[in-house]
Amino acid sequence: MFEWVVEIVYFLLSVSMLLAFIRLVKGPSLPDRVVALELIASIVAGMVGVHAIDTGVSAYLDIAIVLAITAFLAAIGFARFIQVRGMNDE
Amino acid sequence: MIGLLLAIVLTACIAPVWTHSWRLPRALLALVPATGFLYCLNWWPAVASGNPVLQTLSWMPSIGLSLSFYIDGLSLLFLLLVTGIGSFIILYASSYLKGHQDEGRFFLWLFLFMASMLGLVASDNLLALFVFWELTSFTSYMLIGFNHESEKSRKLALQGLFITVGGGLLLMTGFIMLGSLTGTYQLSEIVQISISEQSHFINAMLVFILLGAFTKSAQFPFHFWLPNAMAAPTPVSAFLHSATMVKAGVFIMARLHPTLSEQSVWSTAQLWAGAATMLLGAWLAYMATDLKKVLAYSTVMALGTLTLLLGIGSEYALIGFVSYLLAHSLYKASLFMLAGGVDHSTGTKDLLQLQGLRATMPVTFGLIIVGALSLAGLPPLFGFIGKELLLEAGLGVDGWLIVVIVVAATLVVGVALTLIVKPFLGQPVTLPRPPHELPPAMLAGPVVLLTLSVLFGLAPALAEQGLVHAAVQSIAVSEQAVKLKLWHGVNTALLLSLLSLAAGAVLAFWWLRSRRVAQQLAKWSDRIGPESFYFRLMDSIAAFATWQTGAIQNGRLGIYMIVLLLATLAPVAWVLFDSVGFPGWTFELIPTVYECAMVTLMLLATAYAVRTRSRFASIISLGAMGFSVALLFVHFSAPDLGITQVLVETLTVLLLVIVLIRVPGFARFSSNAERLRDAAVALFAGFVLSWVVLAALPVQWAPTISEYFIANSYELGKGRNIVNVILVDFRALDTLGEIFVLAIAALGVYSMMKLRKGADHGKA
Amino acid sequence: MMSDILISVLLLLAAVVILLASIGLLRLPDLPTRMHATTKSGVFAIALIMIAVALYFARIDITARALAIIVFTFLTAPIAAHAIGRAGYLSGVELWPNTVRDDLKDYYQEKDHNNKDAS
Amino acid sequence: MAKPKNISADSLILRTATLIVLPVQLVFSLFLLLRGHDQPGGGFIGGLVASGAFALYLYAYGVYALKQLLRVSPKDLLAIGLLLGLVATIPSVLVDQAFFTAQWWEISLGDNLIKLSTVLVFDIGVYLTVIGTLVTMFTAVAEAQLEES
Amino acid sequence: MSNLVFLPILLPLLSGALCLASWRSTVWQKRITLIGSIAYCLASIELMRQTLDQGYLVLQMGNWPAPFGISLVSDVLSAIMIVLTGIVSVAAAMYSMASVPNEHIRFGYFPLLHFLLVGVSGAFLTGDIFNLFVWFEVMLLSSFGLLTLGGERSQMEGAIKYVTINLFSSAIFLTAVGLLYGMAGTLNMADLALKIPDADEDGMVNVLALLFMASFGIKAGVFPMFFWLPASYHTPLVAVSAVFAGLLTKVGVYAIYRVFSLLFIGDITFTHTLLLWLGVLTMVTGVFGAAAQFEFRRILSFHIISQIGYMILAIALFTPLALVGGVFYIMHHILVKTNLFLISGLTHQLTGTHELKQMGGLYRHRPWVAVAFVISAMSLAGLPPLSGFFAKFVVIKAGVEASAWWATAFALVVGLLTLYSMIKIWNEVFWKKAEPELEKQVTSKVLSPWMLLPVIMLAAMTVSIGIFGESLFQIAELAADQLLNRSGYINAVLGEQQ
Amino acid sequence: MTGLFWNLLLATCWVFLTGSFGVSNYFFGFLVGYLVIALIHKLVPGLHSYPKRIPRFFRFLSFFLWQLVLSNIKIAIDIVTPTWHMRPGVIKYNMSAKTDVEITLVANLISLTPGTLVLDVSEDKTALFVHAMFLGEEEQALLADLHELEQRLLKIIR
Amino acid sequence: MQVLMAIAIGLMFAAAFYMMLRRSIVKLVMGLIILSNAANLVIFTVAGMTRAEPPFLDETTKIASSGVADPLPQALILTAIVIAFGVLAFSVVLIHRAYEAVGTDDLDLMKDTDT
Ligand code: NA
Ligand code: NA
Repeated sequence: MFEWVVEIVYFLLSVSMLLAFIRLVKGPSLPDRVVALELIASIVAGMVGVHAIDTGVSAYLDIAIVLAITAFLAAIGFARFIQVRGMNDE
Repeated sequence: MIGLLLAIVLTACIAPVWTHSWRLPRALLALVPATGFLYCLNWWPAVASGNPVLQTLSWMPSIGLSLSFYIDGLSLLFLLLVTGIGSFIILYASSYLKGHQDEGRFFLWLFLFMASMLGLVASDNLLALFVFWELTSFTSYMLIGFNHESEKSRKLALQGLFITVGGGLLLMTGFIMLGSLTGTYQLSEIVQISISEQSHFINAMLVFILLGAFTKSAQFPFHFWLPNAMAAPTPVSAFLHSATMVKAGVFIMARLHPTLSEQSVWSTAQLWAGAATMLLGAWLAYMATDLKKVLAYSTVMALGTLTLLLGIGSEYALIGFVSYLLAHSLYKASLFMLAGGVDHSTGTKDLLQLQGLRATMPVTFGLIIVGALSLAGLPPLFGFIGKELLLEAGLGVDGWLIVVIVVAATLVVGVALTLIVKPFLGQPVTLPRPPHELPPAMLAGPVVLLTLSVLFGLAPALAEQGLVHAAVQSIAVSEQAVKLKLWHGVNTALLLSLLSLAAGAVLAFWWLRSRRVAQQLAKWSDRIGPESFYFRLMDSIAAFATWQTGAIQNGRLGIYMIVLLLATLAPVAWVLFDSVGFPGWTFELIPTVYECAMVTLMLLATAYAVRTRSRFASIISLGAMGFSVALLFVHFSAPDLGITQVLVETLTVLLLVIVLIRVPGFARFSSNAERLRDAAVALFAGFVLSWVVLAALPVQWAPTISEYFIANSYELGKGRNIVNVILVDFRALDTLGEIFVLAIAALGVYSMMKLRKGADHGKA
Repeated sequence: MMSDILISVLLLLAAVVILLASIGLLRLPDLPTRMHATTKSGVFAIALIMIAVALYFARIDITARALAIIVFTFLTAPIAAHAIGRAGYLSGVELWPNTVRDDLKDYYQEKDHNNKDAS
Repeated sequence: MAKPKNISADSLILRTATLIVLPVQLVFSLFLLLRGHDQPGGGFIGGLVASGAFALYLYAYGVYALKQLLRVSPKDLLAIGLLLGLVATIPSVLVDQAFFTAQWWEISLGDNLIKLSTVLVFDIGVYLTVIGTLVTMFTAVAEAQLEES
Repeated sequence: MSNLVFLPILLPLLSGALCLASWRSTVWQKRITLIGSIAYCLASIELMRQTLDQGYLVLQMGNWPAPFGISLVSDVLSAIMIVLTGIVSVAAAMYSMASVPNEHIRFGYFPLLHFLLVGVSGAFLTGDIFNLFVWFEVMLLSSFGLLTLGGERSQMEGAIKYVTINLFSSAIFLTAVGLLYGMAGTLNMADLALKIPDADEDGMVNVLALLFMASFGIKAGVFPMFFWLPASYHTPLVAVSAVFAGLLTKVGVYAIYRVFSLLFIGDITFTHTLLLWLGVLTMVTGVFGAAAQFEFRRILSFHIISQIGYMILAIALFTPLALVGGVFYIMHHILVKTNLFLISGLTHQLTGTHELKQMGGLYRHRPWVAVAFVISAMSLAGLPPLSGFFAKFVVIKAGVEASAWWATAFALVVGLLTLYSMIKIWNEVFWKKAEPELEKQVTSKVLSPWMLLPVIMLAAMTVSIGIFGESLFQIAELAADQLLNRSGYINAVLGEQQ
Repeated sequence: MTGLFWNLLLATCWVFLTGSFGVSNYFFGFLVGYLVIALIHKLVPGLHSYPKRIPRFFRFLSFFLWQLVLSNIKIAIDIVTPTWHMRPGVIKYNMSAKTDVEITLVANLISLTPGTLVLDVSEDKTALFVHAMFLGEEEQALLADLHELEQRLLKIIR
Repeated sequence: MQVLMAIAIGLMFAAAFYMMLRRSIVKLVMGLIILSNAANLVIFTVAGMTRAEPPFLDETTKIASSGVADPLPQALILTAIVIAFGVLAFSVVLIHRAYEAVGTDDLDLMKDTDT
């Protein structure tokens, strides 16, 4: 039963990721892209959790922990940049 | 022998101190070669009785190089000439260069040159001979370029060096081939062997050796460097032209005569080159108006003659060779010293200017007469004997040769008579400096050498028993019967000799009147002669170098990368195409939808990172790519990789952001065509690498060693995370290197950011 | 079995939440509204998945870890959201035209004005 | 809308939250370091997490505050890390084994057995080096840019 | 087990780390550097002694048996390279004492220098292909750091090319290692030698060979992949240039020697013929490149390329004599090239420029510098009896004996053109008359003994290699023997049971 | 007191993370926590005694989670329906939180609740600027909600 | 899967090389990032890909399951990732400084040292 659920969840998460990526591409502003990246990071963390269930290997959870406490740093970095330079790159 | 060499080298080394710090009389330095002369005379009895002296000192046995010496008649003749004439040259120079600021260096290089020449003629080992050969090229370069602050002087010195070293490289190749042919590098063994078989290998070898010898001995078409070597101070020219340097080429041909004379390539080439050089040298000598140039071209003529004689190779020829060599050394050294003296004294060496010196320089005049007559080959001088033998030998060959010889002889007679007549006779004229007689130190050499010239002419047996016979024996394959005589009776040779004298006198009479034509001809030949070829070659080297560097090292990184990519991957593609083929698709692991999605996302993110015009969009997109790679790692059982990838990704973004804040964004510099080209190259490279990976997938030559890690990770490494145990224990050295990589990167970043705008500190 | 169903439901729910978040991210008209969709839903979904993980393994250490993940996410996600939102706003991101009110704009303008007066 | 001027780039929320998150990150990084031998983690990963923590602090408080926080120069940290890494290679030589041969010492503490080893020392060296590296880089870049502006 | 093998890596690691730890004190860094480099030199000599004694010294790091752990192997070739590294490091250390500005020292000059030596030594000693990659990176990054230290415009421009191209090379290397592991399942080079089949069994062997050739070729500066070298070598501090010139490209050459004598010898007609032509093209393009230059260090840089060509030619011929020549060439080249760069520093110190056109008068005013230059330059041009002659002689002899006529012919021409460039320097820097202003400068400057001493030391070595070269020759012969006899290496690393 | 609290918290954290609940591990976690606090001790502002607050904490948690679910659903509905029901806007919220930690926690909680996002804090630290998705007519209700959330939180941490 | 990866790797390499051929220095850095990822993936792919069997030993039995993933390539990639990070950090700062020193981000204008 899990197999199916997990497959579906994988599928849905994959679709979500692609959608988020579309926003990343479309922008239009830099913060929009950063937000998309943050969502992708969240999805990755979720996927890792699903992996743990899928494989029964708890070690994967550590990746989720790492994501939880570091992935937001990228946003902080960009935020800094946006404040210094404005959100339009060029 | 080694002692002699060391003594001279030592003298060379102390010469600068001797002259500059101790300020001792320079003339005393001449005692060293004089002592060397006496030392060499020691060997005379043994050598004359047909027992060559052999000395051996190990040097580099692995490559067959030993510092061994083989002193037979030929060597001894040269040793005596070098030390003997060398002594007078030093004596002469001590006066000639008195007070010159670079006097010490001059003696340094002159003595080193002398030592090299001595080593060259005495070497038994071909390789050692070559070592000395190259040393003569180099030391003579330093001497020719003595007036190095003049650009012309530097240029001409380079010319001599370039040609002789170039020839030297060929000679080396020839020696290597000779060594592998005969199985030894010892001349004493090689001269016992006569190579008679024919092959391309041997022909190539002969050509190499001959080219080496021809360049050194200024044979046509390499003759032009020699007159240019006049840039050197007179003592050097005198030494270079008489007993050393240029004779080295002749020497090596004579040395190898017993071994190679049966090769028709060898003798024919010598015949032709010798004849051409002789004629050309004589002609140019007659055409020249610069006193030293005249002498230089006459040297070219003499070298051609010597080569020609070896090419003829008959009994007369060989004995003629040795006699001519000896005669030439004696008169040419003298003439040079005298001509240099005239130059020194009057401030000019232009024959057109010089006139009426008879009264002011009587001794010089007298000596010049003797020298010039020996050059012209008039009895009873030794030069006459050499010339007789030449004619005799020439008669032994085809008809055309004797014509050439007579024409050349005629021209030389014309030259010789001009040397006597033009500068010394007639009314005295105003010259750059008021002429005065030469000091004794400058006259001593000519006096002694020309005396010998007369002496050997009057009593040829003295020369024969002393030197010539033994020398001829070492050249000849068989015992030689010809004896040296001043008077052979009236024969064809004598008649031809008389003919040349008469015709030569006419030429000398015409000398002044022919000058305008001569200058015209000189200009014309400058344009098409081999020297202009040399200069064009040098120019084209420079031009080609500039073109090539501009084409290859063009400074454009994009082009570099294209070349690198194609150079790396095109051969790979060829091998794949040629011997691997396209692999079948292996689907042992069917990708799931999820995996496909991750790969797709990875590719999309990459593509967008490439396509976007915003560098921060690019960074973010690469972040997404990093996350999908991390997910792939996680999905395919590599959690540690996943964590690391995620962390590195995040920190990379942080770093990129903070650094790139101050760098402008992406700019589009390339045209569409360039982008298309780049895309094609990149796709080709990607395609090849894909192919490589695909082809590698099914290949498994051996099972992996990883079983060991899995089995022993806990047992021996005390850890359950096998990857970590590998990192910190099994392959800890990798990790050690890696943390140093990080530390280095940190240092690099630190210094780049912090050490800046410091003014130029001088990069020494 | 009960827990299996619960886990499945949680997972599916989480997936749907994230899917909605991504749709929202794509559809919503301006930066702040997009952030509403993503930040909280991401956190929420991760919480759901981690609860599922805790249930699945049913071991105290793993439950602790799952809890830690939830806590950490709750801790960090709003910081990021705040940072981006503030930076975006400060750098002048376009708001949706239908935005009804903007107190912050007034505040900034007033501050600008005051500062000019002061100097 | 024009970019407002005179608005501080610092955010109170970020600063305060950093104080809360930073210790958690550091503890977690140590945790990753120490149990990396058995579970995902290790010196690198731990060091990267700690570096992330310091980077956060840098972004929130600026480079001088970070230097004050660390007290030691990041280059010293780097040097200590490298030297620890090197030190780990040496003990084996003293007992006449090949360089880098792991040495284990077991210390019993009550009923608990604490395993100390050169491997651990090495991993700590890695950890410190990674931190030293990243902090050196970040502070260098940030300082240089501060000086510029 | 021989722990000695690790010392050439450990010592500079330690010196570097200690220098880093004492980054506040330039004096201590200098002390550590001098002591460290001398210790390295001594260790290298001991390593050579023991290697000659035992043939191979092997250390299984961490006591893990080969092929599972990382093996460090010192055969004669490695030991030669290590000794040369030791000599260069002492020379560079001494030269640095007086020539490197304090600012550079404060910003990591000495640690970077030591770490460069670490990378170089590691590459020479490792018996593991991935570990080789790691040492390459250590070396590369340190060279990046040294190259950019000082932050001048030219350095940055040069570094961008240097870095990009070398990173491309690293990526190819890493890819090749990955492929190799995927197919052979091992990383230990001795083990790989056993497991890689002949190329006619599997074309992938040649694919790998090509990838390694390209990667190492780039690092060695082989045609047409040398762009990075002339673009950058003339930009850093002279001491740095000298170390780069002496050691960096030679690591690439060494790797080619190692890999194309141990791993890829199954299809010599393909791989080594390719190498042959690469070698020829390298020497020709290099020497012409030099002919076009008028900047001291640029000329020297192009000559590095040209001489790499000779070394590649030697491995390509793959006869015992050729390998002897190649090894001898490497020995000679490292000493001479390092010295020429150091001399360029002296002349720069005296004249304030590296541009030949603006120099002059040094033969008259600085005869000893002139002598050192003449010795090194003529050695480079192959004038007997200096070291370069013997190196060139043996390679040419090997070419003749292998009937590689064209290659030999090119080698000869290149020798002559080398002379052309060296004379160009000689004419412009030494023989030409200095402008009055320059003359004043030249006569008034004082050269530090720290800078003169290594130059004289290296020049003396060049001369003595020529005069007392026989023993070196025998060592080169041993090295060549071992290279041709790979079972010795394999047995030494894996043990006799293999 | 504050130091002890943090120390214990970190130690607990450690124990949770390692997943091994022995005394020695707790002790070690204490040690690790001590080290970390030693590193940052100058920077952590005072915190009051904490044991009382556990029950409040759980009550608050359930409240918060409920809010979370509700507003998630609200946003979800808006996202999937084709037309927008939302009336977004930035509103100034005068808070009662005083210290930096209080402000931060309040702000974070508000940000975590779907539909509200803190954009900035006024410089005098009295007000938050909150971006709300459903502002429109419900302005007062929203402010009330925010207030309740804040009060519940402050009761725990004060 | 490995086939898919092989194709993807080729495309990644192509993207990396394309970026490295651009004249803008910033793109160069992006190219390097992609390049190192592609190289890592080569190792990962060629050495064999295994689903759901991470290379850990069981907590109690200390034995790995039979189909466990090959740990060695993972260790290699880990090393490569970290090295690539160091290199990248250096390169980023380098281009920053090059831009400052030369005053352009056009690589084709940075050829003083060659010609
Ligand atoms: Na495979
Ligand atoms: Na809606």
